[in-house]
Amino acid sequence: MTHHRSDDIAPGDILLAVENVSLAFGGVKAITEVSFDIRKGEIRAIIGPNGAGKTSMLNVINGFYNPNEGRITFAGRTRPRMKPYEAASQGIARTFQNVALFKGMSTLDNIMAGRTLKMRRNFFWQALRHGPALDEEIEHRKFCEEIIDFLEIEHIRKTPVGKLPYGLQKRVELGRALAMEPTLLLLDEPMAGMNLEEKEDMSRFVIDVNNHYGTTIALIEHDIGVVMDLSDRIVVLEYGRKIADGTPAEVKSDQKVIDAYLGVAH
Amino acid sequence: MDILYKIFIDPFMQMGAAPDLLVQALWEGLVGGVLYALIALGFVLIFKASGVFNFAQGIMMVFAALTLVGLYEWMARHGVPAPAAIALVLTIGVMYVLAVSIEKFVLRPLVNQPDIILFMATFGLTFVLVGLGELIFGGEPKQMITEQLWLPKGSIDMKILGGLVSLQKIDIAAAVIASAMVAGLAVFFQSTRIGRALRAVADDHQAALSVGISLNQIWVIVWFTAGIVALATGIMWGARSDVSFALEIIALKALPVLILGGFTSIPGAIVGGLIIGVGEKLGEFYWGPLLGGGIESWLAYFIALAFLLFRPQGLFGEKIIERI
Amino acid sequence: MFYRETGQYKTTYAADMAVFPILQDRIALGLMLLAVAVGVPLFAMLFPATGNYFLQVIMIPFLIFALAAIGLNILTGYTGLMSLGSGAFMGVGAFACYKLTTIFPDVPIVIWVVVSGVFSCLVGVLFGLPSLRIKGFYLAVATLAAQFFLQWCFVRIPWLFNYNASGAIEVPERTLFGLAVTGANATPLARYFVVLAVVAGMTWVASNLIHGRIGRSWMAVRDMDIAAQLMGIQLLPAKLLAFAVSSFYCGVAGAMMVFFWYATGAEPEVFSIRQSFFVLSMIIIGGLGSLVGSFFGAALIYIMPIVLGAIANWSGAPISAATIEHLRVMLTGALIIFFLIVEPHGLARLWQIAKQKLRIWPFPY
Amino acid sequence: MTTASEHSSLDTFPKLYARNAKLRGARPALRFKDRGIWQTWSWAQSWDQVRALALAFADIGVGHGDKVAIVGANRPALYWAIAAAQTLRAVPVPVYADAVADELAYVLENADVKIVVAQDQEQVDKVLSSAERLPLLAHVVYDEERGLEAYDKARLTPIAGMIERGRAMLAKDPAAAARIEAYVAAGRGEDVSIILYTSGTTGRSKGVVMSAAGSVAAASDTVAFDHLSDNDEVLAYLPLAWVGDHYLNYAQALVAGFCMACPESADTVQQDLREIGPTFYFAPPRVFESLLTRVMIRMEDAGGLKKKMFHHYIAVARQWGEKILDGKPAPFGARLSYAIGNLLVYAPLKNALGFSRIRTAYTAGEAIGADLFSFYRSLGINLKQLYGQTEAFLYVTCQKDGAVRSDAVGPAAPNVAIRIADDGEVLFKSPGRFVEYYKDADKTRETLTEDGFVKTGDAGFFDTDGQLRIIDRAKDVGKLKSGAMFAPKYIENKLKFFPNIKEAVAVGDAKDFVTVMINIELASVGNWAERNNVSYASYQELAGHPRVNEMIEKHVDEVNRSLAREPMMARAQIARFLILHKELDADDGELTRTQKVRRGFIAERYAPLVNALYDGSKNADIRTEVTFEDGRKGAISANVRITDMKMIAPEGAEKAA
Repeated sequence: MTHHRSDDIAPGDILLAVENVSLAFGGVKAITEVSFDIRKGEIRAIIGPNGAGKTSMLNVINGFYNPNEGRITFAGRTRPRMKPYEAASQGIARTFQNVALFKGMSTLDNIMAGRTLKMRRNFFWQALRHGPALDEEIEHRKFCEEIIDFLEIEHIRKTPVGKLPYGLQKRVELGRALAMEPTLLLLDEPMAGMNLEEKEDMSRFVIDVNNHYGTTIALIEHDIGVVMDLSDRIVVLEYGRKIADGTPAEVKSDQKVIDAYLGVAH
Repeated sequence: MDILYKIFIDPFMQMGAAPDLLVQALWEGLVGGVLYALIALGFVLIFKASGVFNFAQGIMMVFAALTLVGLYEWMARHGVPAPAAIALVLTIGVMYVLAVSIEKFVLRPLVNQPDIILFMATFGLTFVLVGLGELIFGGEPKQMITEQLWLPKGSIDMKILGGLVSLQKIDIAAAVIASAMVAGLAVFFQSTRIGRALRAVADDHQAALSVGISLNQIWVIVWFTAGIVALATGIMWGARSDVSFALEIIALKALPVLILGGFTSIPGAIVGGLIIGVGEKLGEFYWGPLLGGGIESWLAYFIALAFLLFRPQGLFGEKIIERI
Repeated sequence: MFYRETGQYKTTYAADMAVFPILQDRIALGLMLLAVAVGVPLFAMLFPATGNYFLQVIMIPFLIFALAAIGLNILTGYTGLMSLGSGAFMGVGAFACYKLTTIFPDVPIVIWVVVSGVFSCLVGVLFGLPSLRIKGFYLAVATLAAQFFLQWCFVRIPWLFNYNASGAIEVPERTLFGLAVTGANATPLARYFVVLAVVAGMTWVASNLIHGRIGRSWMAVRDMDIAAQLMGIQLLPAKLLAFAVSSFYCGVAGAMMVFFWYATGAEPEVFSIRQSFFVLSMIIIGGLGSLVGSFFGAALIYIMPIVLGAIANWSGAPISAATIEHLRVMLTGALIIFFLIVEPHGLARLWQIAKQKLRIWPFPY
Repeated sequence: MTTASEHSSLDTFPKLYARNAKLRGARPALRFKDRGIWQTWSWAQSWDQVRALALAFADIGVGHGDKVAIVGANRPALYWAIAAAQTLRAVPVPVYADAVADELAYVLENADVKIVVAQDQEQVDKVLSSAERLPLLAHVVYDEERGLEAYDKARLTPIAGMIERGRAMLAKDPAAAARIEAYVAAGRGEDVSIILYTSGTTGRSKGVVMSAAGSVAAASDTVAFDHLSDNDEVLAYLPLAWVGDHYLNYAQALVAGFCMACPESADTVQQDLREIGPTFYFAPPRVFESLLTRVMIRMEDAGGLKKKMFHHYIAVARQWGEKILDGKPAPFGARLSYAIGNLLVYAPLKNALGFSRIRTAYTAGEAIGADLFSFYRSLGINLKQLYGQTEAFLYVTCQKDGAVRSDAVGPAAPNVAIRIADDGEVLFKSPGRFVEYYKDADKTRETLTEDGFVKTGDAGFFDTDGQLRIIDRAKDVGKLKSGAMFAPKYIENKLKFFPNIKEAVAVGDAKDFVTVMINIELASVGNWAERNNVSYASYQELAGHPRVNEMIEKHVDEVNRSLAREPMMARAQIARFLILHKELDADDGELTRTQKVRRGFIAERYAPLVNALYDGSKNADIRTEVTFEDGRKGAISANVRITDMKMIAPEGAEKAA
């Protein structure tokens, strides 16, 4: 599949920089002065016990929450406030902890929805659904079919996602995110509630996405084993603070981490 | 320029010029507000307990009032002694039957359906009650049996601020009864077992079951209570105007009240009711003429709407933090 | 059972993405169109008495209500925005059309019908603005503001009804290709053809919108607005567009209701909140988020009572028209509840299920 | 279709390809369900692909006589590879995609393969894993990139890329096109067209060498016989390496110019079949059988009324369907109710199965049960039998429309000569007759008679109406100690006609009596178990269940009765049987890739059971190695029950008495 990228960041360079970001709901502090970066082309994991502020971190990155302090630089642009759809248009896609698919639509339509930003035909053509509008529709359908083939979900192409088993829904959601041709892909517990086999499949897909599309991936995951295998570097959060940051090996041997997390049975 | 004057200066000049009229307007507004609040109360009760947005609350009020009057007239015609009292009792009975059948035929089959579906159902319920009411009692307006129910008639005129302010006795009664009712409900909720159960249901159904009351019972109770409230409201409104399906439209005014007060807060309903009542009255009184009158038909909604844009969660509703 | 899908394979995406990918469906649709465009008119010409009654009392209003239902369905069914104001938006269309055609009598009425849709579209967008901050029931209430305010305008602004003493719209006679299509002299057949053409065309457009990018973003907003935003869908534009299209359809329906159904005139009362409820109940029973459902709903809610009335009269039972009317209302309510219980997704879903059964016949699944 | 004059000039497949591209360039040649739609190539486009690929092949040194192995599922690219190889007068060697690495390696080695065209990562891995055994292997060409990104691309080339390169050549210099024409023109009828490896029922598989002219001639005959034209359409779902696919789809398509559709994947075949709706269809009996089983199971869950209607009209069909199909007289009433049945049941059913458009369907490879056979025919499907062999390039006999029976395989196919040897073995001589077994002169000599007839190894005889009846493998036909004739296959087939029995292995040659080992059909028995709330966790548990045993016992008894009715077989009734604890599996070498039981192998693998069957014991312990999908090995052990049967007195005897 051909991939067009606008940003000129070389692989290995910093794609996203989070600089002492803090976030609070009313009085409750969700994130406190956390800083880390994500390099182009890497698989970056964010781990930590429940309520460590992992999901909040993702929500800050894709503009769903706005940090009370600190700044976020993405693709060289530092932004004060940003709306989620702006994050989307800058190439940040994301999946959710508890699948957030469009229940009333088919697998294909869900993935097609991921192409919305790339579709240009105006209302008039849409109303006719002929000529340019149809051509555009077809062109994007082709793109989505590549993803469907890639994720091996041909057999459920036209099934309403509501009817699908959980594991497949997660896969469709990944497909929907991929349809956006993201520069940065945020995965919130992509393997939560999956059996071993499904986890293996999903990890394979995550790696393939990273290889095949060169997509930078930041993921939250509870299964330590999976995280260690998948990711190039890991950030560890606890109570909204960063307690460690480094390669799987480094993190594994970090005493604070062991106490805070690995020590505790999950 | 002139129009701006008319809108922003003139009305207040008038208020200053004739404070007695202002008092009069405020009073009427307050009473109207109290009654709005009562209807809203019915919504809140049901919404708290069963999460159902009961669109039929308004028509329940009309239906109750019609039943009362209808029964009374029938018995009066057949020379039954003390028809009013009996009619009142019977009507309460009818409201109970209504509550039971709603629970049995509407809520129970639709349990665990999304809110929107339940809302639609109460919407259907509205049609049923309208049809039924018109079928039994006919479409034409009826006189509320005010004095038969020992409600005062006439008005008290008093000299205030160099003008005559006349308070309809019925309005005073309405205010009193309404407050009594609210107080009663408050007590009911705070200090009775069932009341606590109802509050529990509002937050989570398991909790309610642990109190040892089945959901179905609770729903019956709630809808019955709402029915009583509807009846009272119906009597009051009926006494002020006639008893007719036009009231249904008035009852819809309870919706803006809810928006102000929030769907789940009883005090909210009351405060909201008063705000709407007063605001509407003043608007009608001082600004209405500018627009050729009749603006009370929509003013309430606009007040609520304007308000909503600043506090989407209402007066007393707590801030919604969207979690993903 | 009647489906023969074997051999109906798709070699192009265009064919695969067609609205009716199955041959038998296309045939059925064709026959249906043939019936309403040729069959019904023929019938009306052969038996003018019953025929005209049928057109005037059944077909014309049915089509108009179906159009209004489609409009509301786009807003409530596809975008998930509750509205209780559709009656008023129909009114805007009607009054706009009235003003336009009385100010510019020479412009073909059909054009004004469409343009009047544009007016109600603008009003709709205006009242749609709050939908950014307000959701669910709150929004439903907000739309009531529109309903009552507009209703008030219809009554209080005499300019709207050209200061007629009656306070009502008095439909002037207008011709199309030299044939009277509105006013007292317009034959039901002439009016039927106009209505049919407009409704068919607009249904086609609606289905195009729904099956494309726009429809998907509407449904995305409906199903999971948070995710929709992260897809790059901006909520306000999407919602406003839904409001615009929806009230455009309602407006056109309203205009046609006055000009091609009542044909002579209409009171503002026509566009009261009851009308809103009426249309809303159509899409509930027909099926939220389904075009064909809009037609089913219109048919059931509007035609069923007429049939009942007819039966009552025909049976000669001593039932007054009023009683029938009351029964009708009750029945409508009962039906709504009944359908919500048996199939919350309305007739459209039942239709789907039946179709599926036929496709896999003789197998049960 | 193809006139005699054409025959002489069009004696290779590339020539036919070129002709089709010229004659019917715009008509569809290949379809492939991919990316959600049926991607389609016209004959002209398809031929362009082939030419391009041929040039690219030539580029990497493929030439006359080189062997090009094709491993994978039915994909246009792989069919193009076959044609491209043939264009260069190289020899395509298709290999079964489900062959385990070792089997694959054997074939590649034995065939001196120079280039392998593999479908995907899975196949590529298999090839590379045994690369050191293949000194001649120069290149591996693959179709699907997925998962191969990280591989060392030195000897690994994407087929798409090659086709691109070829197209470029064709585009920029006209000489390239001319070169192709030269290659095609150079093609000779006696060229080796393809080497098909038979999954031999015994021992290693051998490469059957086909000549170009022979193949074309054979295909032309059957195309004419079944009136196939370029309006026909087939679904190419049979194993690419099997003669059936190469003949029925590839060869006949080229001759008749019809369109060949490739399914999206193995598990969507049913769906794809339904979409395409082929007009010419082949399936081995077991496919029809499992299909019927599934139909009946699904109908079990239908509503009472519908079920009644279904069975009523199926009954009607069984009574009149075949007569009406064969144009025999039937009363008006019957025709009427059949017409209604067709509206309510047959047509929808055929539609649901994807059989609506079938003009001609064949089944072969195994004997087919009369009920099963007539079920499909009674629906109005023109299902016929043929008898064929790889060595014949398929057709030996085939049934004419209207003259169809379940217990015979029809008269000799066009231009085929058949002779029954004294020992009852069937011999034939056909246009498509194979040239030799690759690098195995002895075997070739064994198989051919000096006057050029092929020994089929099957025992059979011609029936009164001139149709051939196959009893069994000639070498398998044995004698009991009593001297009674023992035809294991014959008995096994009778058993297998019961839906509940999947496989059966009969033993008895040179023994006192006949015994069988039985595999139950999980689908139908499982369904039965559910309805009779018999709970089970595994195949093994179900197979061991006493009530299942009773059920099978009844079936065996029925078989004995029917045997008793046949003078030749009456004395070879089943004395004892057991139900195997595991399903016979090709991965364990118990079945051939075409799902034929390898009796000899099984006999030694299950020796303990066989002994138990004859030493009179009531049950026996067995422990067997098994291979799982992913290639891991494991062992399962079980204790199986042995049941004694009572013999039925031969009917003849009764009559005599």
